Amino acid sequence: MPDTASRPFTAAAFNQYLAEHQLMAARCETCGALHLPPRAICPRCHGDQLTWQATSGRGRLAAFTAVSIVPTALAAEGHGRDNPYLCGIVELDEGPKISARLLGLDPRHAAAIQIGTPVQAEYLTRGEGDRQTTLLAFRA
Amino acid sequence: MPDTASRPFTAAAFNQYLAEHQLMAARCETCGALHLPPRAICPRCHGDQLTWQATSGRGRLAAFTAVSIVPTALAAEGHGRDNPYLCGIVELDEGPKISARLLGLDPRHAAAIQIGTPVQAEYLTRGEGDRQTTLLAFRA
Amino acid sequence: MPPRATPLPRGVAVVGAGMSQFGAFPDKSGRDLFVEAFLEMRRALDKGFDPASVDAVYVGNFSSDLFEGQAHTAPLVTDAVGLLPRPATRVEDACASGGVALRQGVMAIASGLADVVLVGGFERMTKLPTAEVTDTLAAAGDTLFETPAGFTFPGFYAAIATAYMHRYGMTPEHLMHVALKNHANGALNPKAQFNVTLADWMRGRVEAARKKGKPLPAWQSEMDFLHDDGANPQIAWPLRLFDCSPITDGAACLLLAAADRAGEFTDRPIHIIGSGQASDAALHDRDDLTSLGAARLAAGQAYAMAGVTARDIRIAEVHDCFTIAEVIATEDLGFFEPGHGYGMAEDGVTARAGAKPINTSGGLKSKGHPVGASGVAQAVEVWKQMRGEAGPRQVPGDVPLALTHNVGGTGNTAVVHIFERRN
Amino acid sequence: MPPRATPLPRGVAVVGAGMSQFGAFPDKSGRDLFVEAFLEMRRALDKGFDPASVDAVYVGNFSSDLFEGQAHTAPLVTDAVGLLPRPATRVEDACASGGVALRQGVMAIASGLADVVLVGGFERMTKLPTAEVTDTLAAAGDTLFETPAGFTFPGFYAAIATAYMHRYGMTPEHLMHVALKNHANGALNPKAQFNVTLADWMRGRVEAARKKGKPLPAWQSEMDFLHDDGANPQIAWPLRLFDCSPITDGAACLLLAAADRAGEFTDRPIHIIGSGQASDAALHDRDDLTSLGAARLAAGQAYAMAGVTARDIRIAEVHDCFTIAEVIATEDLGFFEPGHGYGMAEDGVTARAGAKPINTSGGLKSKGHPVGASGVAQAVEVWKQMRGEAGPRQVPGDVPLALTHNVGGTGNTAVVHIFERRN
Ligand SMILES: [Zn+2]
Ligand SMILES: [Zn+2]
Repeated sequence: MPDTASRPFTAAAFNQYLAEHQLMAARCETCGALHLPPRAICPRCHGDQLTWQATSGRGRLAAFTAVSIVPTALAAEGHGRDNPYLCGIVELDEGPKISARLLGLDPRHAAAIQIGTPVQAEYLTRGEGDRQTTLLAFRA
Repeated sequence: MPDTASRPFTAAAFNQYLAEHQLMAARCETCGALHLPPRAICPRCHGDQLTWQATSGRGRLAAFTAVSIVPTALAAEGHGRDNPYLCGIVELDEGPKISARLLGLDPRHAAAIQIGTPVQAEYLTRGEGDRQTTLLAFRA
Repeated sequence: MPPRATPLPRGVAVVGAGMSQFGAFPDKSGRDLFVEAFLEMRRALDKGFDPASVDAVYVGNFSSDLFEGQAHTAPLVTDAVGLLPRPATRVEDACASGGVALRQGVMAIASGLADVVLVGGFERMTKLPTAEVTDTLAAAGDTLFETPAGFTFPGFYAAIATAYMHRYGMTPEHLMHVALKNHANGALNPKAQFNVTLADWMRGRVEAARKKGKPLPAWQSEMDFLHDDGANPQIAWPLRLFDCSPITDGAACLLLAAADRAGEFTDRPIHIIGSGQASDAALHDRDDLTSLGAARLAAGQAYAMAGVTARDIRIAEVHDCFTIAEVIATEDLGFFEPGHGYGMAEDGVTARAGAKPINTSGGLKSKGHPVGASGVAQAVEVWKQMRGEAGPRQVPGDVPLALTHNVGGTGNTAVVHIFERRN
Repeated sequence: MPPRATPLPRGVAVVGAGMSQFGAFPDKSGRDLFVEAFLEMRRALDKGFDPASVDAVYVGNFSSDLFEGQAHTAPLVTDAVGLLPRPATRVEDACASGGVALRQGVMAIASGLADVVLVGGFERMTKLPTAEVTDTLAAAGDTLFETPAGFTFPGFYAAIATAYMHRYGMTPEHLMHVALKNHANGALNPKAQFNVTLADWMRGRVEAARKKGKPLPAWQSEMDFLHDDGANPQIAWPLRLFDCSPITDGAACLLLAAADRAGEFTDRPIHIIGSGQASDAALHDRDDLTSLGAARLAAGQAYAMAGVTARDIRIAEVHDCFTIAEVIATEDLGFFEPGHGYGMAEDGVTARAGAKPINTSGGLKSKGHPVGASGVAQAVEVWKQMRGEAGPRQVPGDVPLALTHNVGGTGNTAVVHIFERRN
């Protein structure tokens, strides 16, 4: 069962859930809207009473790209002109969309990738010790 | 003789003069004001015709400090809580004031340093090759 | 801010404009570029310049912090142009910083706290290696929830392009025609970073190969060149190098005056009759990935304030940080229906001699994109075109109404201004 | 901008105010702090909050770029508080960013383009190690001509202190009394980073030594403590640790409304009747190193606009980033003659119960100095004091007129506001 008790609606708490391999959204108790990434104030009804809610982690590809000119963090993972990576926006079955790395598709044949492709959340671990972080990914 | 011909009135040109061990000011051809650091537009008369002019490099201490909590660049030179360094503002005999490192005074006995102390320009070289820079200093 | 169908309480006009050379200038700092733009503006003022007339300075800059390690740039550049002790304020909304600085200048005059305002923008970008520029530009996105996914700035717009292609059937070839058109314009702009047509560029590459004794490229046309993975490599699929604006050093300046004082500076002022600005969420948090909602809202505000429609606008400088951005901009501004903008470059509609000339300056694509300067430089182009001073790139006929469209991030900020020439 | 002895063309009032806890919060981002300040403000609004009423958002932030790697923060925090698609503009003038954001909010309303504006400021500073914070703060100085000399931010103000000591005979002991006074105030401010008097602090140190079985400090008084090189080390001579404001995470928010609409939000608005801003050169380029010329000019503008004098001001929040800065501020504002400010803390004149209470909040020194938030948080304190809501630190008697003084860099920017309570 997800811990919906006391974690604040911050990136730090969201990332802690990712480290626990949970993709958690924030549900507005006032209007019922589901927010992913989480928020402390509901932009729909402006309420500030929210609860954490687990998502299915299932969704469909809404937009994507294969990146060849890469930022330093991805260069450190070995990506670059000859080794592009995929990232994109996934629309969850529950409705909200989120940005994430994409796995299980070929970044060298981006033209063959279809918007609407079903995907499932995965969790990528980067770094070690105090500097370890967990990144959200989706696999086709 | 200083080259007063064609260098632009930029920090890059000023620093190039420092690398040549010259402390150069910009003289406004319209109103005669002397500017150090150099400027491309005279703030007194708003003229944009200036010439480079060598200074004596002689001046007096106008304000100073001994720094114990140091920036990374000075930490790399070995400075820190147990090894403070001195910097300050020097008023040149020609009138303008400039910020610089201070040498020949004891940073551990800053209370004994007198404002008005005569000083003379020196040039400190830092780094190597392409990354070599020359810093302005004044010695008491 | 809902559209207010009322004009500004106090008229505001552009009375002078100038820009630095755009390009890569290793020996110039951001403030050196600002001085260059200011001097160009000052020298071109119709009735000369009285520094005492200036009441305030607004400076658009994205991140001198990250690009040059220099914050608090507004008083520094104000000092460099001899305008201390005027209040000097830096405004930042990523790539929309320049346009938002212009809007603050308009507000300062409308508020009555100032009569004459210097608005400038600058960015000194080429000092950093490309990977760090990529990191820095990505800082305009959401670094908590977007960039950890690996989105670079080209990556964001590439994703927008995939959504647009999927919905409307656009192909990467349509985008290539946007680049072709903007390079054709930039070739006529002596201030542009790429002051060459694509054909010129290709000739240069062939010549270089010939000199080095290397095999000569077999391009038969610009489209051949643009399809060549070596000459025009993928940056973030489907965007290639020539879909992306370059990394640029540059600055631009405008002098604004209350309309009732414009005559002290020029007999041919350009009036600012519409201003709009709006904001939007992270890209993933939007219902529609094929339009920038903030740009639609900002345009709606500006049109309402000006009392004009998209049809009335003779020319526009739009924020083509990427070719796809120009396509979407022309739809968001109401020039073309959604899904109809992508063919307009190929069809010549947005060409200099077309029905709706877009980015006569060469746009960010060819003129260059020194981020914080771009929104101001757009107004410099409009100023020249409206006054008939654009030289070989002057559009045919009269330009009584023009528009600038400046976007920050992926449309997290958008700012639109409408300009009118009355004589 | 010459002083204009005319009131704003359209009245502007503060109708709500709030701030986050100030301190070090490793699990909060800048936008989390902003949300905290916003919610505090929203919950405290006398007549509740209608989000639809807000027309624009101004955000003061010094360098989220360098502190958090995040630029383009204005739309991000606007999204976080649910106020998209309002135009959202970041304003940066180093440590004066918050005060300058407030001024832009005032101008937006005075211009008629907005009726209601959210003004916020934030900084998330404690993520970086101290050496990098030192580098980042130094980026508010001139990185071409000042910081290469080795000037840190405390170093700049230390140099100012040496010039002031030389000219007027002040000693470091006089500055210690400023710290003592501001900690006495901060001890009564539950939002302060250092919510303790120096005596409390010393007791804590003694207790800690006792628990660890270490030799107990022999301090007989606060002045003993402040002279102890171990407890109060030199940072940049003559400034020690307790002469310097801390590194702080925090945010603050104000809701502004056109005076004619203030009644929708509260029956007890605080009117902004004076606003001034000015700029200055690098420290070495000034004739006088013992006064901040920009602060004198900004104050002159604000007094002229408000039609009041320094004598009329009941309390002031001034920019005490360092103890010497408070001394000089009180002279620049005209509260004391040049060279007469340094004894006022020791003499009790600037104490909460004194003739001219300064920094009743604890000031930047004790409340904390999240750079971009500080100028906004000064107005939050003034709001509370003027409405009689400052709790145990409430100054005696009525506070009909108050002033805030916010400085960027070494006085490269200064911004002053004057507030009036009319009922
Ligand atoms: Zn809700
Ligand atoms: Zn001159």
